[in-house]
Amino acid sequence: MDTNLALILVLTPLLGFLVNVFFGKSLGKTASGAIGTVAVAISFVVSLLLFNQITSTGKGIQVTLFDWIQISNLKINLGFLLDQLSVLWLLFVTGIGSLIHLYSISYMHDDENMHKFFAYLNLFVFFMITLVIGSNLLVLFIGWEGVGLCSYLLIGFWHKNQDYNDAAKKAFIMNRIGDLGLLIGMFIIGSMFSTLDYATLKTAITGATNLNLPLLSLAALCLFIGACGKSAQIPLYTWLPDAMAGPTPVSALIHAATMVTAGIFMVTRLNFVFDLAHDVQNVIAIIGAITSLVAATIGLVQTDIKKVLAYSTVSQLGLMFLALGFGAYEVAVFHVITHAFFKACLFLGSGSVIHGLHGEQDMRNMGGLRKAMPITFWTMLISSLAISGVPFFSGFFSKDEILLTAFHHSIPLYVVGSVASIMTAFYMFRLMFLTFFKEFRGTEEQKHHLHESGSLITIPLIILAILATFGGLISLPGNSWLNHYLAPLFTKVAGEEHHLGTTEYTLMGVAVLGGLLGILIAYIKYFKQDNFPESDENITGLSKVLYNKYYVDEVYDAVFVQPINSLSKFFRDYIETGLSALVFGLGKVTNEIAFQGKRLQSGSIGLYLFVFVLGMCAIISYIFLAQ
Amino acid sequence: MIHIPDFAHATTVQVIFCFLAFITVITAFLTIFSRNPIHSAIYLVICFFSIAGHYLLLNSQFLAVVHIIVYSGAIMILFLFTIMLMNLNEQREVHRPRITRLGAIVSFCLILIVLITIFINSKPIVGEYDSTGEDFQSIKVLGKILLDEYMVPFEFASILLLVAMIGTVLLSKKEKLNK
Amino acid sequence: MNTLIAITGLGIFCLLFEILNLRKAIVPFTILGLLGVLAINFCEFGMEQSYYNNMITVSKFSTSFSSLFIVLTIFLVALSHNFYHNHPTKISDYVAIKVFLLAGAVAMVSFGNLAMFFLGIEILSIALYVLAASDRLNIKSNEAGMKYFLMGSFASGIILFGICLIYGAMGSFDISEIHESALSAELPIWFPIGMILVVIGMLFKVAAVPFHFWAPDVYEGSPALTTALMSTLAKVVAIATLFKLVSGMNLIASLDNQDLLHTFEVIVVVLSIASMSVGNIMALRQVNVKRMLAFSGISHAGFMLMTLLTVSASAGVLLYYTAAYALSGIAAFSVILYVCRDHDNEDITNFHGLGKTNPLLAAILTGSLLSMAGIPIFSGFFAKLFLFNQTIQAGYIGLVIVAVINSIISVGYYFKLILAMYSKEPNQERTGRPFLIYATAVISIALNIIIGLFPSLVLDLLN
Amino acid sequence: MNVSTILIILLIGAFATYFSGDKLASKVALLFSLAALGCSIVLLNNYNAGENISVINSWITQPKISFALNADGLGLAMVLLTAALTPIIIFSSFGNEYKNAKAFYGLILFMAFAMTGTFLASDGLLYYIFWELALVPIYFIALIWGNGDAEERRKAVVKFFIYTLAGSLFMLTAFIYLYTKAGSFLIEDLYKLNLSAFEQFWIFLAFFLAYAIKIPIIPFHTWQANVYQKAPTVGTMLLSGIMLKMGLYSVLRWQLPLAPTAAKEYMYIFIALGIAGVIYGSIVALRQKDLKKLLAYSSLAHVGLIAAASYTLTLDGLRGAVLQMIAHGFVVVGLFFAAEVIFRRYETRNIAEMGGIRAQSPKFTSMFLILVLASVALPSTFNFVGEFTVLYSLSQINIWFAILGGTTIILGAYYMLRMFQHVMLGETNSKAFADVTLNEGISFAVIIAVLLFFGFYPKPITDLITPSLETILQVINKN
Amino acid sequence: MGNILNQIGIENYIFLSVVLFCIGIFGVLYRRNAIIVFMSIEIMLNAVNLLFVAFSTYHQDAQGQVFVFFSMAVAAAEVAVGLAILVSIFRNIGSISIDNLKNLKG
Repeated sequence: MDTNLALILVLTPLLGFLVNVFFGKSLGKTASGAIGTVAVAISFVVSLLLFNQITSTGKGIQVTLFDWIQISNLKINLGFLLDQLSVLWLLFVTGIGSLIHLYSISYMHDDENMHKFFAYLNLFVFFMITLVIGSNLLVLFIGWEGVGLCSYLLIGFWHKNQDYNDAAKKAFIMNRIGDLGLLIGMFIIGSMFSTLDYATLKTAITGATNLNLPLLSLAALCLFIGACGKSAQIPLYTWLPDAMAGPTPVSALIHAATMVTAGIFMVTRLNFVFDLAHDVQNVIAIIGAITSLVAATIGLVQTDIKKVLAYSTVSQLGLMFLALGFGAYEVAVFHVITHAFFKACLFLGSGSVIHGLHGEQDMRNMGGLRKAMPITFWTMLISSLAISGVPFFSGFFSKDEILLTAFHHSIPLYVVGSVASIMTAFYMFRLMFLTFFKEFRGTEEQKHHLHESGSLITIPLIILAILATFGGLISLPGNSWLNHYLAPLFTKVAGEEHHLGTTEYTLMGVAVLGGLLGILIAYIKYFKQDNFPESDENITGLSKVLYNKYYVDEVYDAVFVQPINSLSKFFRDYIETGLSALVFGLGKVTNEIAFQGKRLQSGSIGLYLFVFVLGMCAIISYIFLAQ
Repeated sequence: MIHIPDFAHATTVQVIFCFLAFITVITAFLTIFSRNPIHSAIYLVICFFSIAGHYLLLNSQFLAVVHIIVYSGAIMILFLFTIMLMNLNEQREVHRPRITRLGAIVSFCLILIVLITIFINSKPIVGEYDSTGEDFQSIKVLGKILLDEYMVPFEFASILLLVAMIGTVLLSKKEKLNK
Repeated sequence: MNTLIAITGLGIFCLLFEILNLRKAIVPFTILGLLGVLAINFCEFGMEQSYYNNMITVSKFSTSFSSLFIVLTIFLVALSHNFYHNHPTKISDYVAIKVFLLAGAVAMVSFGNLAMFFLGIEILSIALYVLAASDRLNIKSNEAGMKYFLMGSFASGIILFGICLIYGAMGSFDISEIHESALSAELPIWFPIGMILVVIGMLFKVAAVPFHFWAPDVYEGSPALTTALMSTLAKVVAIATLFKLVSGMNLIASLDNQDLLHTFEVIVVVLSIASMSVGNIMALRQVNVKRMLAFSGISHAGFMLMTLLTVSASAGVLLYYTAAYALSGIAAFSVILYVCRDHDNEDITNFHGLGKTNPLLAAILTGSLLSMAGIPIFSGFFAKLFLFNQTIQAGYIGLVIVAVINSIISVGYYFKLILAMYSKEPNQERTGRPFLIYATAVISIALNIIIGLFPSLVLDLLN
Repeated sequence: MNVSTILIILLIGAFATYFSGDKLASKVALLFSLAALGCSIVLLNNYNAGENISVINSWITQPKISFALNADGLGLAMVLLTAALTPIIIFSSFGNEYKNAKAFYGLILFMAFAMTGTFLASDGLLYYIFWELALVPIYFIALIWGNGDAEERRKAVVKFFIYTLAGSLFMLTAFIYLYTKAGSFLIEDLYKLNLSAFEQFWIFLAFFLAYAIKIPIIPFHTWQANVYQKAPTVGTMLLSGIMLKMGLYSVLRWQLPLAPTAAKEYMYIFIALGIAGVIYGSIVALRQKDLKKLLAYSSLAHVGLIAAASYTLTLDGLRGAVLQMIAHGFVVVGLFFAAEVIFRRYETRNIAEMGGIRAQSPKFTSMFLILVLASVALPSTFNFVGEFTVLYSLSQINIWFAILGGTTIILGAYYMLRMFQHVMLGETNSKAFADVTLNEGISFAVIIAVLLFFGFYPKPITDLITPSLETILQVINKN
Repeated sequence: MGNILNQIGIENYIFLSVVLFCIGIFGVLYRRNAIIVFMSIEIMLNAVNLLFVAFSTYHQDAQGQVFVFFSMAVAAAEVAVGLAILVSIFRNIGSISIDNLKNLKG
């Protein structure tokens, strides 16, 4: 029964993918969209069933299908583990997934390759589910790389534009750098414990007496590198903003709500490993904090609506890692969930805007859309409030918990996190003001066509806005359902809840004030003062640095890409030809000897006989006179 | 070691041997150095006669006679005939590079020195040369050996001559070309 | 002995046929006759016997090599039909000379007395001088004949001198007597010197470095069929005779007795390496196919010389090697004869596009070249294998490595010809499918492959 | 029924194809190759049922050489690879018109015959003979039916031939030397030898030269790219799909067990060489303008990794190497076929002249992409199974080997995706590109099916090869 | 009558022969006139013949002398064939200098 359920869960999206790939074109756009959506919806229903089962029994379900890879000391099954964590992830993956599928039916309706879009989305869901429910690291890795592939396919969905293809390629390769880390981490763990299975691993680690801690830390570090790649942390974050080249639903689903949280999932999954590696945890926290700050500063000046959201995503992910670094896995998970709601909503909203403006993404050419697109405006406003940490929206609770945790562990990191939060509030409302208020700054043509999007687009927005508002309820401070639910996963005392004392309330207040401050600045700057961002060439000073993302892409290009390319050229033009010439050279030398030899063969009998006699003398004298 | 003849007490045989050897070597050299092929041929004939003298000295009269007939007679006539036929008597050799001569002299010296050294180094033959007293080189004995023991080679030599004959004919025969 | 008599008789019959005006029957009759001789020869196999005061000694060695010679002669006579098409009046002479040459060859491997050896080698040589010069209006042929003659008689002189010294040491020309007294303690130095001189003379005949200079010039200048004869039959005869001289007169043991063996082996190794290397390297830049095969022959001589290091065990290997080499040579030359019949040279350009115009012949030439290069299933590979095996067992691993490097170089020029046949466009029409040439080519390459697949057939004859 | 049946089928097939005439040749060849495939599957069945399918007959008495074919799991796996790829390769060529097709297809079957023999032979000399025999057909295939400038092709092909022959002749010398020690060429007898470390070193080196050139391992690879580029695609497929596996297989079967001490002592050097090949090949592949050359260098990188794994002398390493050999065999054949499909339509292999194909031929794009992804070892493809095992085994030797070797998954993705982008994506190409035909599609589909199936379920192959690899390891570790 | 070698010594015959043989070699190398070269070869053969006879006396054995007959036969045959070739060359190029025979080389 469980096996069947798990298989239905996994295979339905795959089936959707196959149907769409092979028959999508002939089925027509609506049908293929419907198939895609239904496939994910079925998975969602199954997830609900499983959720029900888990909450009632409290035990995870282990499903083993068959042996997959055999290695001398470790045997890897293709199996699934359905426990609290995975089912939780399943719920929002398939849930938000269904919504975004629904949204896409309308959004992508004008695209000739719509069936492919749905095929890829389904494939993505398939891999994401595999990632989440895999019972060991290697099955996770299937999903891990699989979602990377889908990300590649979907970023480069409009394949005629080579810039988009470049972005897709970049995403894939950066992910792969992380994947190598993940693989190495797996190798170390595999050789240490002879298993990659979560359950066995957990018993092995918790039961072990004298662990090789440095080695385990190394493994944890490697795993974290993997997480960095997938969840866009420094130094591997640059792919995510570029990934906005893909259609907006993709950005919402993959690059905001689900795939990028895989790193957090993996770290949470292996919490028992990371708990033992304190140095690595510190590294995670620091990197998370820095990422969130850096991304937030860049987000301050971006003018592309999706870029702003992308940097916001990176920043939020950084916050989650900050939490992970302190061992507060449940906090990070909580933020993952709330973030999935409001960020998906924001992306879909921005998609709605872009859709309404026929592809315009530059906020400098927007403005005043509030009236034309009220539903979009309101849902986005709610989500912006949520992300800014305005009280009683979901983001308020989750972000606050992270900052609280940070405060308890490290004041500097708390400061960094808080600054990032303030900035978040600022740039989010900068976005809101630039987009929805004032007068429309686009062309007349666009203005003429302004309209609210269709119901297939607005319904998901509304649902997500509701979730963004009330999502915080699952883990209220002091009475957290989530913490209890996740407790069986963690070795440490399940979610040491912060007692709500004065400090906590003070900090809450500071956070709220910070958020409001950000909003206020944005209000003054972009609503009151009627500023709006300069065109590209007029940006100067610090803004220019920020606008150009600290020139990180350029630095990477100069430090890694260009050297490899020139090395490649050097190898191709010199080493290869040199080696080749060496081999040919042997032949040439022999040939040259032959050429000289031909001159000795002069045709003169005298010479021939002379050599004859000399040879004879040499032989005779060597044999008889040598002694 | 080289057995140096004691000239003061040289026996007749020794004197004859030295004389003949001298003639042989000198005429052989002259054969090579003569500009005129006819002269060369004449010197060669003298050389052959001196060799026949050696044969006589070694008491093999039949062989000496045959030698004179074959070499001085047949072969030399063949040479002379050819020289006449080609009208070569006054032909000067065209440019003969010094390097060739040098090479020839070097190899001559070399091979001579090597061979002589080896034979000098070899164990000398000591004691008397045995003389069985039996007749071993009269025509009678030779005939017996040649036609009895060495019958097969004798017959086989005929094939050799046959081949040479066919060959010579083949090389000189004119034919109608029916191309 | 019967073989020798039969061959001689056959030669005389050839001459008679000319007189009786039965020219057309000469080639078929000779082939049939030679097949008969082959049968006679087979009957003698296994009978160790000596004839006429030990003038001829029939042994396994002599009969098996004789069979090889006879087979080769059959092929060469078969090829004569087309080759001498324009010389109807001379065909009997040509065929007769070849048959007598065979007689000389057989005498050289079955001699029991140095007189027979000397006469045999002279018959062979004189026949070859004549054949080399036989295209009398062609200056190249004349030159080839002259060069071969001059150097050949020079070498004969040295062989004769060697025989003389052997006689001086032994007082006999008889092989078995020499074999016995070769080990005596009071042996004068004349014997090894004489033997070395004889060996040098034979090295000239097999065209080993540094006595090889005649070979390319003579091969190039001679009529193609004569070149075929020289590069197959003559070379095989010479090396077999050399082997028989060294083994039959107990040279190795005798040298060992006098502490000269080591230096002799050094000489053999050096000459073998030199021959292989010079032959292969020089062949690289040749454009004339006959000349190229001459150098290839020199290198193969180098390979065959390796058998002299393991005289006691390698008779079978030598037989196998020579058979493989000669059969592939015959196959190659029959194709060359076909391709170059209307040309006055044998340049590689003549072979352009043969793969397209005559795929069968091209395949045969390819096969024979692959065999010479030592690519498996062709017997050339096994020949090299057995040879290397034998030599490594004797401890000369360095020599084998040099030989291996040489094999690699040799591929370079063998493949030049293959490339010309397959990757260039045909530059001429090639008409006519002369039966005898095709048959010879096919049969010889088939024999080559057969002894490749079943090496024991040949190898076990002498083991 | 024993393993010689496959050989007989292929050999008869080669001749039958040649005599069937130009028109029928391709079909006859396909038929016989399928027969060989069927036969090998039946044999696999029999083998699994415990039947003895080996052959041993004495062939040459002095020196003692036997006609010995032994099919253990490893050998059978490689035979199956050959038997499965040959029909695919033949079938993939149906879209081309070849001059003198009878000879062409005959040579292909003959080559399959020789390669199968190499995988089966258990007598050193027989093995060597098959090894060399495989070289001759590919020489002619590349020479006569190749493409590009004739003079350059000639140069490249001759270089290839001489180079590989050079290597293998040293191997022959080593074999003969072993024979003088063992008195037999049979592999069991050779395994029993106890050679001194010095002897082993030289023998190891002689074998290494042969295999390093064939595989190829840097710096002996210079023949590869040119030959791959110049050969007709069928030839390239044969070379890259099967022939270079001959080298890798031989490392496992012959080189390591015959010189175990040397193998252990110099292990690190050879692993490092293999890994250097990975990095070097990947980097050079980045800047290739010719599609087939790029694939050639990618192949260099992949086999470098396999070779490195083979030299680890661990069960994982050997097993991973074999798995990866098979996976790489399929994927590389598929990739070269994709290059050929493009060539059939555009008459070019220059990447710069391609691009924008995706819009015109979605099916082809998908298949090509799957192959590209398999080549970069995306999990769920067979290549991942192999690569994971290989990297794991390397990590057990030294973690740095795994890290450096693992760069292949980054660099591989880089050059493959870059290639894919420039070949397939971008603005729709002005030249029309017809989507894959049914025949082409079938070839792709079969390859992809194999890759995906074994990607999830490699157990049958693992079970097949593991016992024989264990035997080999026992020989290696006997003292 | 005793053995004549008692008065002369076999060594002297050997030396004489060697000198004569070397003169023959020298002639072959030194001269370019084919006829003279032939003559030099004859000198070489005669040197050997002389030694044969000396050895024959030394061993008191007739076989050496018999061999001289064969040697003579060979010499005669060689000269016949050689001169035939020479004549045909002379007819073609009008010269008998072996320096003119350099068409085949390389």
